[in-house]
Amino acid sequence: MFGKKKLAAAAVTTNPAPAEGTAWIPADGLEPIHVEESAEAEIAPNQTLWEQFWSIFKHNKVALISLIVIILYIVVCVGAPLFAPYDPLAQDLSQGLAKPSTEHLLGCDKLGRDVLSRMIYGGRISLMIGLFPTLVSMTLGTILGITAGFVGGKVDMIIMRIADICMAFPSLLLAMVVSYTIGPGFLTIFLALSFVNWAGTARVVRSEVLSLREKEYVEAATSIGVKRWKIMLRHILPNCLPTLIVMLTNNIPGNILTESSLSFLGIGAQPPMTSWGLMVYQTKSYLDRNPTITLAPGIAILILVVAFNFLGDAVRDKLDPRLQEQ
Amino acid sequence: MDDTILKIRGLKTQFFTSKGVVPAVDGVDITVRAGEAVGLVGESGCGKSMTAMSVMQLLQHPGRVVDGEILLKGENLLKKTPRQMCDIRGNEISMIFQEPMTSLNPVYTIGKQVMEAVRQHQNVSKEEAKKIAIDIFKRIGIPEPEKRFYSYPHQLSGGLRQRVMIGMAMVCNPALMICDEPTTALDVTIEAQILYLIKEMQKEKGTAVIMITHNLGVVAESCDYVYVMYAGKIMEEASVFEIFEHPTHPYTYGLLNSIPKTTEVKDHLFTIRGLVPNLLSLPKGCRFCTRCDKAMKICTEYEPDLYDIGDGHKVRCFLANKEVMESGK
Amino acid sequence: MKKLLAILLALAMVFSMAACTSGGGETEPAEPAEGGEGETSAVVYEDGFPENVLRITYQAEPESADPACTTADYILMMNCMDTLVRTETNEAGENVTVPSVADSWEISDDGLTYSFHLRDDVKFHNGEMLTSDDVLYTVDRMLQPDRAAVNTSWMDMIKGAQDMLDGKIDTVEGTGIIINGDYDVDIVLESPYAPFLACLSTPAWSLCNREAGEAADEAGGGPMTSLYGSDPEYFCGSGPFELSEWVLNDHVFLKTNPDYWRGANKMDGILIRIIPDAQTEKMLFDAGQIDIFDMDHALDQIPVYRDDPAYADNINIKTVLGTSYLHINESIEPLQDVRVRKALQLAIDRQTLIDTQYYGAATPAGTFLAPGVPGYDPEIGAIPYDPDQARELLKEAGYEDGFDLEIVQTTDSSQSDIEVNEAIQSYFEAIGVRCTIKQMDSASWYDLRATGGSPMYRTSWTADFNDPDNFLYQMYGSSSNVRRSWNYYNTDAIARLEAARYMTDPEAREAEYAALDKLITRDDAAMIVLWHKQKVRVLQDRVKGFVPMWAGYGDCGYYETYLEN
Amino acid sequence: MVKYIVNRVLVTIPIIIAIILIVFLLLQVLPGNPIQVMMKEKVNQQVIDRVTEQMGLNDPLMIRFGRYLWNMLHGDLGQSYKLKRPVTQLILTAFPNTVKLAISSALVAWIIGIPTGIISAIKKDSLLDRILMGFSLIGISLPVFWAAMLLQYFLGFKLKLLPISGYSTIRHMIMPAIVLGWASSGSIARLTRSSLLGVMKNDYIRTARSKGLVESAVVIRHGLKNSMIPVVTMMAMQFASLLSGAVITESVFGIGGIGQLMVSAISQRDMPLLQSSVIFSTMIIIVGNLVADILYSFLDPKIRTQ
Repeated sequence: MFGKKKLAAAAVTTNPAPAEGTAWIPADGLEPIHVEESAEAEIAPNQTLWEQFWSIFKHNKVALISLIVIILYIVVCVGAPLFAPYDPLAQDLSQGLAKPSTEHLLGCDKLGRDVLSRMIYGGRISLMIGLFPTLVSMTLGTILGITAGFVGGKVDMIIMRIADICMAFPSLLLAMVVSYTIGPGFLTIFLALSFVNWAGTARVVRSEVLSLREKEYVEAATSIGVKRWKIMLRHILPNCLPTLIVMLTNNIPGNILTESSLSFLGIGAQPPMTSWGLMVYQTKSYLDRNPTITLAPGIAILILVVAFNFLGDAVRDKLDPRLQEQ
Repeated sequence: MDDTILKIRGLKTQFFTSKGVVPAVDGVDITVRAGEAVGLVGESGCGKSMTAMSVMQLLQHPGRVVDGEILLKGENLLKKTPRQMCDIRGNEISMIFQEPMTSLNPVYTIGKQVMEAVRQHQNVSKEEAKKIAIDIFKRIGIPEPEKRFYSYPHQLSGGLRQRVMIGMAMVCNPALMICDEPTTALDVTIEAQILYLIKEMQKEKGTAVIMITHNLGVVAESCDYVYVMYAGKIMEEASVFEIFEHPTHPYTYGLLNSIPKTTEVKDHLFTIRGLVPNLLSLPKGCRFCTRCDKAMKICTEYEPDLYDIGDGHKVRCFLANKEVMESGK
Repeated sequence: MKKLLAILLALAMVFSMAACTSGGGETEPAEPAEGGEGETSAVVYEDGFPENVLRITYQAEPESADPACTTADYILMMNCMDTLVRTETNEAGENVTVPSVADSWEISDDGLTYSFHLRDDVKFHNGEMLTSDDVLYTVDRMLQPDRAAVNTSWMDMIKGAQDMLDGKIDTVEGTGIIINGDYDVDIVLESPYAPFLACLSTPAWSLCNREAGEAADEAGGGPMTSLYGSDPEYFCGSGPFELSEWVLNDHVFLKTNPDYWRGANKMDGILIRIIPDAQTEKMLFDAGQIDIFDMDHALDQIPVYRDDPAYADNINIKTVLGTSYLHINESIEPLQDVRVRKALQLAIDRQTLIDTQYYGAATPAGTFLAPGVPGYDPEIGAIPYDPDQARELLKEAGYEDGFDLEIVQTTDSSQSDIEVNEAIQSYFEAIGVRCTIKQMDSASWYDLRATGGSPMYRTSWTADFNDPDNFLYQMYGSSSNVRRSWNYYNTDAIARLEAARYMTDPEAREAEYAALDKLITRDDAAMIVLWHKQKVRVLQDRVKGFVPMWAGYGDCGYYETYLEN
Repeated sequence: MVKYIVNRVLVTIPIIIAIILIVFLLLQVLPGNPIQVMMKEKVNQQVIDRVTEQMGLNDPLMIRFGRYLWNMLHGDLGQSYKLKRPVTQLILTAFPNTVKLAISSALVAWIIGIPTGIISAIKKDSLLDRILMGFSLIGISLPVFWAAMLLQYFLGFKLKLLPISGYSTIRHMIMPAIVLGWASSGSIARLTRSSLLGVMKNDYIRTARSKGLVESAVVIRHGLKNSMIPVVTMMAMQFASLLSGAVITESVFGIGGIGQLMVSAISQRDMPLLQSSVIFSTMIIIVGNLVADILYSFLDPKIRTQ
């Protein structure tokens, strides 16, 4: 929906021959020549995945900002000791529930610990829970999905039925069972989230494999005697990659949100360490008296998840051929 | 008496992409008379379909007609409101597409889809519309039309689906039917049947036809008059007979020569070297010069006009311009 | 133009929710503008019950109204049933046992036979009179093996009780309970048990009606699936309120019993709303939707009301007859060393924690017995905060470089419990004890604790009945020492605890408990006593006559409460 | 079509049996004795041991499982240890609340999500599209607990527009429905938009336009129905997961639903209640997926006419 004026201004640069006379014709105008095609006329070479990845951000400012936000989060959380103004565990009971000030930018919790520092350290756990279970479950899901899709038959049936069961099982409850059995902690969250998430990945990868299996190049590869597992590695995996990247950007924020639910059930991060989810839950009763310490971790989650989602959208728009402009 | 149905004058259609303005159609003049079948030939990407879509006013963002006029029975379609265009589309001008597999909506029965066209333009009841639809099914040779009325597109073969498309296009007796590569996706045996059907419908209803194709064989079989398009411009136009007898433009010549003939034995098939140029960076002179075997220096400097060489035969090539050709002697 | 429309539409979408909700608010001017203050009569109750109903909350569904079925949720029994005797706090602040259904009683000299004379005007909600047979039934139904009752420990000192639990006899009639007439009944004990009379006032001894009880068992398909405690139709007590409506997960409504033998309560009833979230509870209180807000689960609200002069008359503070403590497992290295235990006792600044974490709503404790419990010795005084001496003691014990210590905390702990643990953790670290907090789900932890292997944990004990036996024997008695993971080594002290149960001379007994209390909690430092908590409640203006439960439970009887609308 | 559905239902049966077995076994590995949990601090090992024995909790695993299955086949799900009521009664009283919550949130989600998605797709890349998609994105990015808490605080407490807790009247249902509905509406809007955009690129849309249909008819008649196939599937699955219990929302707003039932059952080790409620909610999800598949096949004539 741009203005009309802008449209009409477009003109094509050709050099039309005058309709009459011959004076304009150059002397050697009729000499036969052989014109080579200009370089631009050639088809652009296939972009590597990395180039594709970068091209996402060239034209999409929102995606670029999201990426910067995510990187910033990661840098700050990984380098927490450098950025945190205080020791996140240092208590000062006299500062309990202190309001934001120049000393404590976001105020203090009830034990007088600096909320900003706790958020910076807590982000480590939130980010780790976002990243690691996602990577593990997606790797597992990809392997099983490819196996199911490619081997087919009974193997396919068994894997997919197990996936059905996993997807049907209430994930929070599963986390509770795991946590009560082996005790709460990072490993628990890790196992519970991995267990639930692999099934979704496996399903998507499997259907991708099924459709790819019919494609010419895979058939061709099979017909010239290339081994099955080589086909999988060489052809199917790179082709599933766009889908996987999109799923990755969806699962990471999903897990960060789930972590806040787990904290609500008391099986998230373990004190005295904290995570954003736990901070939101722990500070809820101060909403009236010291709203900053309740709002800040919630907003931190919100911004990070929004950034991941924007990034995911941008990646999907770029990588999903169905959405690309012709 | 003016029996001109469609007159396109200086049509310019451009696409405003992020990489620049793509002149998909760059000043095209086409005239179609009542009952006439006009061929529009060229390689893919040369602007044939865009010309058709411009006529239908179905260009999608970021495409837009920027100049020219499209006169249907003397009325400029470019001045019509979207609402008025809706009354024209499917009623005055209809169109059939290349892909019969995907051109029908998979979730509706074919009967419903044909009825929809009828009811859009004719004030008839459902029952009447159904009668009309079944009637047209009979005429386009769909076996068991009453039963097929309730079939879904995926239950029909490609040929039958294209017949349904033709039926849908003809059901309102349009003055002009644009066929965009109607047979490209079909088997050769089916192709002949479909072309025959189009011809028959054309004769029966007196409908003018624009046949868009890259296949000169189709043109030979079904058209009266031909426009050869290249990179958004008409390169040559003439009657079918003339084109086949006296192809003048090197491009036309090339197209003709790339059809395998049973009468000649060749080691390899003739091809036009190179590819359709990128419309964003057209050569300075003649847009075909990069691929032309007969290119001259002048061709890289100036773009030739469409020169009339008699009998309505027009060619956009300096070779056809006596003045120019003689200047060098 | 089109663009403008589009933007307008977008704005409409974004604010559609706000718009529709505020629209709803305007059309229904239901909610009062005031909070709990001022014209409470303006409150329109969202629960739909009449105005003259006391509204209280409960965090989770009460387990049951059947004394055989719950050891935790006594609110229904306290309000709908009667016991033979009652405990109440008299004007001198002493907790005394007073007559209730039993008008008077005699205790035999050997301390084995208790003869009760019942009132003849106590009527059950089903119209039946409460007689000696109902007392027998109450005991029999608790001890019936196929009922799998959980409160049998309140009755297993009765003669024949153990045989009945083992399935050897069908009733304790003639052995433990001797009916001397419709309103005269003897209870015979296996061996003397000094606190028995106080024990009779616990809700576990709530008297049940035989006819209603048998009907409820039959309707539920057996004693274990009896409907007595869950279905208002089958429940039957003789208390001031009747179980009238029980909507699972939403509310329980108790309507006033007009024929109550002590005279009917002036309210129309009590509405117990199930509100799991303390924050929600606070908002409901501020909106006037509930009458009493117990801040036990919302400690942070204490200063909000207590320090607000507008609420000065609405605050009710009751010191809990109980003690919070840090448990010590003496089988864990190096806690078997008394110097280490004493060091830990000295490491905690109780007053600062009380001031910052409990907003002052607690008093520092020096011994396990709480003030008010017979045997409590105020002379002993609170444990001082002395980190230097603590370090010194550690040095003496050879732990100059500290040691590693684990504190268990259950996942269902409240936020403030977690914070207090974190604070204690940092106090311990200050004397060089490296401390980690280990979260465990409560069920798993109870399992671990029962094996005697639980690391340190923090909890509190509140009196069931007013006797030191209920404190010290419950902790260190032979059946609990390991089960509660104390592994307390002083077998002499444990033997003395056993013996004290059977002492009949009250004064000698009190002195013995005072000595034991000092020995165990201070000299042997077998536990780290922390503080006696206060229960702080805020009431709406209209609530009058509220009497907190004598031991400071969350569950109370509301018989004395009335509303001034 | 019938064959497809029958097939699909048959495949579900072994999954359900497997889930019953898995749930039973999984819950057996949980440490903890329900009687002990019930007794809390009132430890009396004799009582605990005796009641455990009396309730048959010391029987071998297979006997308990057999008994459970046998009773289940007779429609008896046992009695809750904690609440001393038939599990069936507890589930049946909790379920209507969950259903109310699911329906009201689904309605919010659909009423907001679908039109948002359609408008966004039609006005692709416009300012409106960006606003609507931003709104949806925030919906799916909000931590549910936090959103519920803030909404409760501002709408319920500060502005006193809606009741804070409870679940008896329509007005009680608004806030929870907004919290859950907003999140679901976000994903529905996004899926509707991308699906519709994808569909609008199809050839048959061009055909519909060339027939002379006005744009709105093209979108509604030809675009929407096709693009709704994945959306309806998603809606069915979302609805099923709402029906299986929204633990956090239920807890914050004090709604006694299936989610709360499960959470309290697991922390109390109330095995009969836990087993049955988990199986119940799992089955709802499976049935929901089944319905989604059947709806899918019903909407897609290719499968329907097979």
